[in-house]
Amino acid sequence: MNFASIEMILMITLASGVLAYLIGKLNAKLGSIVTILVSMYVTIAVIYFGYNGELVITTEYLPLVTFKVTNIGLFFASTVTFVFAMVSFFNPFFIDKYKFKALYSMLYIFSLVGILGVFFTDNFMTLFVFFEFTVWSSMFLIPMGKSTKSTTLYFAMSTIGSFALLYAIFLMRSQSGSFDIDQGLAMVSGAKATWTYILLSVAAFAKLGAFPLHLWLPKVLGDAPDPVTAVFSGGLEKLGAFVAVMGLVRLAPVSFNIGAIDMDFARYVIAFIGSITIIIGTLMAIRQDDAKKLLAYSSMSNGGYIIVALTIGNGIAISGALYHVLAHAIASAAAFLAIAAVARKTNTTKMSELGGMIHNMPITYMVYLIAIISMAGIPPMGGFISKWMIFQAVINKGLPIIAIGVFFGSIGSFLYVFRPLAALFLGQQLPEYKHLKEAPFFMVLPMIILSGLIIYTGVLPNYILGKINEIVVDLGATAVTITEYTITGFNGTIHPALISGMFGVGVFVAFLIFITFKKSKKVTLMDTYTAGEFIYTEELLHYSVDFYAPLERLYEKYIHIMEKTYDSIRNKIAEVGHFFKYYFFTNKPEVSVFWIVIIVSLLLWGESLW
Amino acid sequence: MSAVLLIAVPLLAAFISILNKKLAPVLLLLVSLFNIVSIFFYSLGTITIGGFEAPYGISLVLDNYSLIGLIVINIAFFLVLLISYEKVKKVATVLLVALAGLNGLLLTGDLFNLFVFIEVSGIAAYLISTTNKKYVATFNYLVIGTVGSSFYLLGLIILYAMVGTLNMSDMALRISSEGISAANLSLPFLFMFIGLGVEAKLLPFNSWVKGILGNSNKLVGPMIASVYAGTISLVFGRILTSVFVVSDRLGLILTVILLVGIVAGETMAFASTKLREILLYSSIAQASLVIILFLEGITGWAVMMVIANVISKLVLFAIASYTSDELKTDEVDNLKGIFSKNKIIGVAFTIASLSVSGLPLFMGFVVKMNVLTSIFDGEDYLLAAVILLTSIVEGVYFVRVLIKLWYNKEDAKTINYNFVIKYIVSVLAVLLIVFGTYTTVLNDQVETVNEVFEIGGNE
Amino acid sequence: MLQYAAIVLIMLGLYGILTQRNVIKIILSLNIMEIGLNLFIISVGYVTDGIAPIMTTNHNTNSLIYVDPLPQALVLTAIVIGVGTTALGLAIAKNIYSKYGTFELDEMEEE
Amino acid sequence: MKNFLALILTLFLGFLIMSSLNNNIAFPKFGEANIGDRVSDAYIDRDVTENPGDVIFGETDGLESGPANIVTAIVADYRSFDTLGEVTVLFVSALGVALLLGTKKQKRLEIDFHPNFMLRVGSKALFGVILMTGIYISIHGHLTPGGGFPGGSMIATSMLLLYLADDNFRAKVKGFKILESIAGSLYVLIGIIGLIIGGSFLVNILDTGVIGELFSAGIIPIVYVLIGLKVGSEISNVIDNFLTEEGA
Repeated sequence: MNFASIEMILMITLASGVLAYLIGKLNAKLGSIVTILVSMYVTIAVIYFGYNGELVITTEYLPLVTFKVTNIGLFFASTVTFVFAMVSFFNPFFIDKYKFKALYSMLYIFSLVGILGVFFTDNFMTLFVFFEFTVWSSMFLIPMGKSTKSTTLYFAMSTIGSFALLYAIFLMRSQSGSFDIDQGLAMVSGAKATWTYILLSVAAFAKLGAFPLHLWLPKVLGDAPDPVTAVFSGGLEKLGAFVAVMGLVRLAPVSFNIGAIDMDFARYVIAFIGSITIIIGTLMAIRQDDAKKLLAYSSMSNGGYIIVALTIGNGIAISGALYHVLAHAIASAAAFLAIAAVARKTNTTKMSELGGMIHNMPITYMVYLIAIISMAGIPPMGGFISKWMIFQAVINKGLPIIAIGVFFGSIGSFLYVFRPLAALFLGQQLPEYKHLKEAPFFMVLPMIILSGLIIYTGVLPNYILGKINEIVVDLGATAVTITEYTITGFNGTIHPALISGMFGVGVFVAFLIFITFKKSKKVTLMDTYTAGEFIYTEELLHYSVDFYAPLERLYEKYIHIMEKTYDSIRNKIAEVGHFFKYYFFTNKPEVSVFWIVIIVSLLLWGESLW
Repeated sequence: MSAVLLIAVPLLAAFISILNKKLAPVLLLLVSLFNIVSIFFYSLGTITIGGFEAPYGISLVLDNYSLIGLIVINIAFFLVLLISYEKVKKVATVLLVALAGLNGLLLTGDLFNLFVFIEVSGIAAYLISTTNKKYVATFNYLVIGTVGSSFYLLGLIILYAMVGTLNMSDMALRISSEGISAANLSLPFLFMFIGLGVEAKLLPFNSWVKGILGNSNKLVGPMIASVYAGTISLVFGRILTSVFVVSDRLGLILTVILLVGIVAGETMAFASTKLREILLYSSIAQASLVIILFLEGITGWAVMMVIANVISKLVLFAIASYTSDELKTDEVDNLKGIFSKNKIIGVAFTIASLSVSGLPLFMGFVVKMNVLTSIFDGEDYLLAAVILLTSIVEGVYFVRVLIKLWYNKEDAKTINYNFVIKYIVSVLAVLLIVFGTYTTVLNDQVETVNEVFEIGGNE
Repeated sequence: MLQYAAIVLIMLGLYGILTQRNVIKIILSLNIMEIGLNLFIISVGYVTDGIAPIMTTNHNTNSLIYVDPLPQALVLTAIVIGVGTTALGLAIAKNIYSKYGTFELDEMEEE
Repeated sequence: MKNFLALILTLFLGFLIMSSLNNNIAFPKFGEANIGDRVSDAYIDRDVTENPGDVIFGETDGLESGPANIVTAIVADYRSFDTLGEVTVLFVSALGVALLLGTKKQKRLEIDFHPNFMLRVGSKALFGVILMTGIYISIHGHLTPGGGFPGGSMIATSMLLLYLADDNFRAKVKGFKILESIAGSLYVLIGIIGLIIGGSFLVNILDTGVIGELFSAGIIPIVYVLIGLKVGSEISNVIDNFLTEEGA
């Protein structure tokens, strides 16, 4: 038995999903510990054996189910399984909060199975099966959290995505004659190629949560159980990126070329939507009060970066996008986990209800700080490297309108990522949270590992970029020039380690100054007054509420447009239903007879006219 | 042994059973069991009745197509009996007749005989539906059903006048050899299509469905929605594949009507708030889809879809009807959280509805994928798009229902589902998973079914 | 022509079903439609100058011109089935009456 | 408005059907049916299994189907299976009427009309005649127009007469049930015996005799008598159900 064959990994994982359920029936905590073991096993198997070239395919079990190890699949799989493994450490601490405890463990593992299947196949049908499998197993994780409302929305959007994917698959099959991924992508041509391009984009958008299919992302991440949010943002969302690579990079749509920038129109439209996604994500993130929702919108806008980069499609853009996938996956996982750690103690993620947690949870604070620095694209974290590469690509391609979006998002992220930091961890401490302790060791451990990785990706990106370069070559683009310590873009070369070193020195100096010349005084929440009146109630005069009120007012009117659109679509569907009900199902026998007569008449009339 | 026993034995039992009321239900179970067991002993072929060869005598056709149908329908029938045994007692004789009628529908190779069996099973269905105690609804069913079968008969007679035979395969033969144009055939075919369409719940001939299934108890729901619907779909399939010669124009128009039916069914289910109504509208959509597949010539997978529907609708309607029998309500909002108290039932319902909406691991998915493959092979991109779009709507309302029934309420009512229904629905749910993962069985069956029609039909 | 008369009867029945709101009248309309249908079936088998398909001492061989006997056999079946449906319909009508006290569908409360 | 619309619609549909039939070259005009092309040709010639040559009333024997009445030959022999189905339809609807109208019937329906003595006695006398006619028609179904269904209806008519002429009259419903059950079961059993002996369901296992004689046509007269009894008892049952109600 080869434990490093893909079939074996999938089988074992699937079986242990059932096992986790059975054990979870006896003892919920034990069941959730199974999730840790399984996801650790999968992570080690994928990363260790995968990059040693020992991950193999042993047999072909079923006619349409075939597996294949590709560089890109391996890259995505390592990223996502790693996130799954890290998050799984949180499961035992949260399991008591769920309604169906054993089921949670099972579905958690099933989602992992689904996602692995997607990354390790060369067959579209297999890909779709696992894609859908992921959808329904992750779908039932959502309602175990705060609210069940967003589940249906998630399902609807996901299904739009997966059916777009399915349609594209069949379109490709009609030209290539098989479900083979490489053949399908290579052989599709003409109008069908354009359609496939569009449909695959829709699929990618739905999964990435890009405009206009973004609505599920904040709602689901707001509602889902806290560890699951990390999985969604750091793991499941990346399915969209995977599909996007397939569609946006490997397909050549045929519409017409925009001469000025030498770019296909369809491609430009997608890039444009990507930049809109960035802008909307940023604007929406700015006005959130719930930290999870804020991060969700930030995930959305980061998805936009990936889309923009992939549409440009040259070597540096693709590796920027892929590096961004990795950087964002670990950064957002870390951020969500940090918030989950807080929420486990306080039972809220609303910024207006929290404050001063740094005194209780300093490590969590540090993890969160590192994560958001990466998300904002500031050195020395991984997010900086990827954003730098994407900027290089956008500027070089000369896309002014899209560049506006990209830069806006970058600046905007400064505006929002530091808000939860300030609101949750800094500021005045709430009396009721005074006695909270730092999270237990097994929760802190994955967060520390994640932050270590964030820093590593920022300081020494070259090993991973080397792996990404292999993918880039696979995709037919030119590899990015990298040396041991440098990356060369279109207009310059950076030394991440050097930058990081300088940055580190700067921070150190600042810290010294802060310590030596400390002038502030620590006060309790009640130690204040307004307009000469002392405050007697313990209500929080929280400074992070309405932080950017003037800015928000600018676009306040427009923020619900998409929600309204979807609501009206839903209402329209229901209206059509009511219409049919009213005219066909009236409890009167003559109605059916009437329709029979009408239809026969019309058809016969038609026959006689023709 | 001859497959005519599948019809004769229930009839004999029906005639005997009126003598003793207490014995009737036992007899019913025994006969139903006998049917299931005996199916496996009959040899394939055409069975003549009265010793007269087709087309002069009536002949029954036992080929792979009808065999699959017989197995599925008889087993489903038996399971429905077990689920609703206390309701069965009063109408045991009627159910025996219904069983004979359903088997007759599946077996017969004669168009007029088909009409007789439509009436036999139809009248039995009216009577079964009276156990709902909604007489106006039953009356509607009766009126529309009678008009429908009259139209079928009218079409059949016109066809007889033109062709001079009633046997299905002979009819197909004569139509092609005499070279009767599709335009001339469109009138009788249209009538017959509508007649069968009434029974098969096709929009817009189906206003009876709401009254019957919307108020269904645990006998009527699974019986009409699963067993009857499956049978009629298969009958439709046989006629469409082996008798009808539909002109392109008529075929297009019928497809459009059926597509409207799918859209209407799914949107109506989307707009409904009652559990049974959601299910019944969704089954309207499914019925239309199956007929489209038969029209398009995707016979094998259409049969599989019928089977998948029989299984999943049986589970869904059994649970929905049982629940509303117990709680006297089927508003989804009033049923919140019931599955968290009745996990087995809930899991079975979940699996069945996920299968219907076509999610992987379950039978519905395999069927849907293969159906789509065939549709794309036929380059029917619009049809595929409509099917996929409506599937989204379908999935959404099923998920909505599932989430509501699993979550949301702490003080959910506990319902004592008896162990019979628990076992049956869980076995069926497991079956859906087995067929959904071990697809070789399905592929083999599809091939045998397709062979039936490729080799010139049912000789 | 007989066939046209039959079709007129069928349409009359349909008209009745479309317009009547009284349970009994609807059943009557159904019956009219069925009679029309039966007439149509019979008419399909008619042969000009054909005799009834019964051998008697007067017509003692099968080499004569008979009308088509098959539609007659079919119509027999159709009539009996019609009787069955009508009986059932009337029984349901009686139940409806004892439940609502009226035969008018419009006067019943919506279920 | 509704009525007008319905009128227009039905007129329109009727016109379309007529013109469609009229334009249909394959559909024979009234009276121009070509029986030679139809399966019924074989029923008239009795040459489905083997060709007996010219069939002559009162002489030819050993035919595949013996009745002199060709319609009977079709109803009770060539297409006997349809007839079994038909009997079943009637059976199940009679049963349905009984189910729907309640099973605890004790007394006759109250009606305003009270028949006098003459009517009661006279109708009893007439009853026998009608009953006998009904039975006669059933038995002679293979020779003359008629058969089990009209015969059975006639038997039921005689019961109806008694019901109408006497407001206290109740038939023994239980007896009808037994009769109905036995007749039906025998019909199916004959079919099954045919399956065992003759190799196919409802095959004519008896000698068909000389065409035109009373004792000819094999099982057909037996079947027709059974049908007559069954139909008679079923319709009588229906009559009883409609004319009684729950009560003391």
